Amino acid sequence: MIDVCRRALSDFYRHRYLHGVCLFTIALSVFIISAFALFFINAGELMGAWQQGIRITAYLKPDVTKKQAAELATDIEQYAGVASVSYVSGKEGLAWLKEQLGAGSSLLSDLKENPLPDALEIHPAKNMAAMAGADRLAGKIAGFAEVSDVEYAREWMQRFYGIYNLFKVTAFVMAGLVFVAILFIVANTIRLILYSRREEIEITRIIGADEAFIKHPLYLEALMLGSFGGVAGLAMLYGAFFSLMPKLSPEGLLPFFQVRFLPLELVLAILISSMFVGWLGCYFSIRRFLRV
Amino acid sequence: MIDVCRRALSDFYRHRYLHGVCLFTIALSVFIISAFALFFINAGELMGAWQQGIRITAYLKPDVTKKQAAELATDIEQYAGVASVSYVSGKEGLAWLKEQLGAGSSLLSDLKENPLPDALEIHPAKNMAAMAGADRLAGKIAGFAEVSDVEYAREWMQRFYGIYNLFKVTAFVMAGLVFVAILFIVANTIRLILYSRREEIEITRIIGADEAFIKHPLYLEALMLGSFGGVAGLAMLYGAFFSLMPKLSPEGLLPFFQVRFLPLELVLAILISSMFVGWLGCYFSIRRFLRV
Amino acid sequence: MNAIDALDNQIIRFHGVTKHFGETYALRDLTFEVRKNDFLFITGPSGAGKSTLIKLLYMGERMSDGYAIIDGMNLARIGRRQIPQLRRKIGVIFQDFKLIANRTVFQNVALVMEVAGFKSRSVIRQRVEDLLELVGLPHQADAYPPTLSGGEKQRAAVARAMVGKPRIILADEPTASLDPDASERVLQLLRAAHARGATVLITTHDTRLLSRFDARVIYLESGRRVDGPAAAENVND
Amino acid sequence: MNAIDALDNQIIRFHGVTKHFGETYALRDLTFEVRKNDFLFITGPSGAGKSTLIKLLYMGERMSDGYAIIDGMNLARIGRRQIPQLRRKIGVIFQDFKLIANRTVFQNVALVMEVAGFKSRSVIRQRVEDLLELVGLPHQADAYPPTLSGGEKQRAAVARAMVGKPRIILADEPTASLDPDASERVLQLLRAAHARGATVLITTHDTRLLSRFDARVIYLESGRRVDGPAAAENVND
Ligand SMILES: Nc1ncnc2c1ncn2[C@@H]1O[C@H](COP(=O)(O)OP(=O)(O)OP(=O)(O)O)[C@@H](O)[C@H]1O
Ligand SMILES: Nc1ncnc2c1ncn2[C@@H]1O[C@H](COP(=O)(O)OP(=O)(O)OP(=O)(O)O)[C@@H](O)[C@H]1O
Ligand SMILES: [Mg+2]
Ligand SMILES: [Mg+2]
Repeated sequence: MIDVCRRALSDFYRHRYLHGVCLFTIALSVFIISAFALFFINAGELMGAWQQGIRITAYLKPDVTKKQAAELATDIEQYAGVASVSYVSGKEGLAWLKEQLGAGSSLLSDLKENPLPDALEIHPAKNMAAMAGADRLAGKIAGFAEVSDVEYAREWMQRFYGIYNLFKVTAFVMAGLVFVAILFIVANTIRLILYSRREEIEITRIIGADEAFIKHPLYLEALMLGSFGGVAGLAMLYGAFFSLMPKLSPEGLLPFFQVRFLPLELVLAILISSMFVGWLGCYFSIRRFLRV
Repeated sequence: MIDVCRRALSDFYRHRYLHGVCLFTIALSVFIISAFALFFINAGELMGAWQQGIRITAYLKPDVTKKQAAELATDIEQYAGVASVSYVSGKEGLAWLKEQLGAGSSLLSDLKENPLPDALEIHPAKNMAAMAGADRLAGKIAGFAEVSDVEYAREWMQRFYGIYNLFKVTAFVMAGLVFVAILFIVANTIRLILYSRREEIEITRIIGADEAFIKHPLYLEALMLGSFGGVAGLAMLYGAFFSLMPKLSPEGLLPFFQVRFLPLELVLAILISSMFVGWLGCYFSIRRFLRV
Repeated sequence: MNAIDALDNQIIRFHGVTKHFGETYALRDLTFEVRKNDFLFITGPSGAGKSTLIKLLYMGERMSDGYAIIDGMNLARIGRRQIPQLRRKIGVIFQDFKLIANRTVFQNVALVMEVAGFKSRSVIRQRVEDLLELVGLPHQADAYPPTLSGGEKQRAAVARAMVGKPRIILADEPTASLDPDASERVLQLLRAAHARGATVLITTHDTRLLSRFDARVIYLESGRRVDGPAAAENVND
Repeated sequence: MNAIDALDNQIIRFHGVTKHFGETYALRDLTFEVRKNDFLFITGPSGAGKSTLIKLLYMGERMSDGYAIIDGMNLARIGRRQIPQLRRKIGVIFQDFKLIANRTVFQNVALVMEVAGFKSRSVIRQRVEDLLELVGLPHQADAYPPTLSGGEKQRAAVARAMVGKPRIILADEPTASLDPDASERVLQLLRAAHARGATVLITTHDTRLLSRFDARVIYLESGRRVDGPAAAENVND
């Protein structure tokens, strides 16, 4: 094993030009993939943050007490897709309505008494998948005896979820396709490297080396290329992120949202995938060069 | 020239393995870039389509006649960032408000007279860039003598434009970075190919070939690789698009939006860039192999 | 010597071996035996099939027809996994040297020992340095093959073929690029290996070599074995 | 012959040429002239610097010191753009053949003519086929160099060096891989070129070649030119 490592390392040095070029390609590939991930993760979070503004209002029947309302709120909070439930009295509701209507609010000033009932305000969870069934949720809530009516920005939400779903699905599909494309690119590069080294491999076989003797250092080198390339690619992304980020979000552009770098688990996953892709590239190409 | 073509073609055949691998890599690279473009273009269009729901309402003073209102509408329509302006009478406005409030509309049924003034509804243009200054637009409209008050979903729009801007800027930055990464990947691949061919190049020089004799077919091959690779990459995207698209938008997911393939000009631009990148890759690598 | 003794003594046995590449027949119906510790020359004009014969022996190519046995292994039926074992018994001096371009001479020679499973760096170093000394390349140990002169490459190839102390040495034109002095040195090395018990098979078109040794000679012409005298005529004209 | 005549007649002139690679001196203070239409041998033991001398002549390497003039071009001052012109005047048979592996023998030989600017496919075909016939490789025209035997590669290299009818032929061990028959053929070709007016410079360690020709011989040892007799001793032992 030590022997294999030693040989892999000296091969690495011996073919520093080839390996340098390959490492660069892998780094760029990892950069592309992780830039994608960074973009989609932040876009997803952004949409999550944005939907905070969306809520379902359940108007309560006039005879429902505060205590009953609180119990109901606790029940609803258990539902999938519900982040929090808050109680809004009729007075608060009217104030909110006036604020929302802005200039049009003058038309409410004529009211002699507050016609708005007490209500529960249901905030959907950030987890949007569960919210795709906002209709279903609203239906369920309407089923409670205490609830007189349920109201939410149906059209807006539908559009929002439409976009969100399309975004999510295409993001997954894109990420998948790009990942496969990158995998082939890395495999191709390793293929070209082994092609350049085919004479050396052939001579080594001819002087009596068995497959293991030849393959093990090559696999190790591919793993090294994958991991170094992965680290370099992520470092490039990190550098680009922290040098461009301040310029991207000038004050006020998006005050309520903080763009974040990739989470640690994903960084690790990318590194491991990168090593795996290196290994896989080697695996696919090596057969060609080990045939008699 | 015919001679150069002939030599380039026979080289192409001679090195079919190397060129096949390279062509594959370029195709994948073009695929990635154009998938990106496809995604961002459609995402941009989608956001444009979505914002149709957003409007600025300019309430008119009670003494403004319908004719004056129509003139004002024509004026406002000239503004940058305005798609269309429509006249909404107070009655229509109330009906709309009732509809919007849904269950809560009961509180409007107590009204003895319609307190809503006539209004102009201003729909922002699809061209969002101009709309980033919605505030400014609203301010301008408020400046008209005929307008009593301007109202729009300020918070929502701000969030929307915040997202849109972030999306746009990051999309540009991402596209730029990915383009550069792809450029380097293609250059690296061509570098590896020339590396594999360095002995052949060296021998050709030694038997008396001048730089032009060696370089011209190589450049031509790089251009061919770039263009064939570009066509193959776009074909891959086209195939993926039309095989996946029906599955991506099941009925109702996004009824108001039609995802489209890349426009023809962009397809051509991608092809030309791909050829250019091939040429550039050759240009960067060839010097190393033409040194004495 | 009875038949069984003869078989016991045979380290290489070719029977009706044919090798063709598409339409080109490099060897036709070749039959010969080599006894253990033999010292044998194979000669014939350019393109006669000498190198092809050597390629078949180390399984660089598979024969098209016939059968061959080397040191108890049947080449027609040998599995992929056994080829390395066979090759480690054989030291080959290739006509085109087959040195790895981006390894130094030392590393090229040492590689045979690494392949053979030697682990100790110092043992390898000692043996490789000894051999480079013997072939007259002590100062080129750290040179890369492309920077060597033709003769130096050939001597490096000789060192590599001998470093593993193989039981069989196949030398394909081992002195073609060498001046008389260096040739003499290489032949002494081959003779020393022979004295140690190795079987040595040398291809050559150097008629002086043939006349200086009282060794068995196999004559090839267009892939066929021909009789000594007829071929001798050919060689000595 | 007066001095000006002598200069006029000189096609190659080396004066105090030194070539070293790092610490290794391949040639030291070498001075010699070659007259037009000379037939010259360069000999010496392995590593003496023969191939390096040839490399300097076709500018495969630049000299470290001294000056050299070939056919009116000063090698010390020649620009990058002029090197191809120089090379097209010279046909080189390389010791390691330098055939392009993925071009057929025909294409390898034809390449020289393409490089020299011949456009007509039929002219090229005719001349290349003639030369392959002359070196005895008519059937290998469509073979790739890695499938050729050692001697066949060498003959392909000979054909390539001669196909452009160069004014100067540099032959680095042109018969090392050849049997006596084929050697004779190659030498006849070189003599024919000489008869046509070409200047021929052959490196060799084949003492038989030297004794068969009544040609000028330059002896090298460790990169230095040595006197004939001293070297002769060396060669003939
Ligand atoms: N891989 C191959 N494909 C096609 N033909 C081949 C191949 N290898 C060898 N040959 C042909 O087989 C014949 C014998 O080749 P071989 O190398 O055995 O000759 P040789 O006796 O070693 O000649 P030399 O003395 O010139 O080295 C030659 O004509 C050669 O062209
Ligand atoms: N590029 C190089 N780098 C380092 N050393 C070199 C290089 N080229 C040649 N040498 C050294 O210069 C010396 C002369 O080499 P050269 O090839 O000229 O010898 P030669 O006379 O042709 O020998 P041979 O008869 O063996 O071919 C050798 O010791 C060789 O190792
Ligand atoms: Mg041979
Ligand atoms: Mg030499």
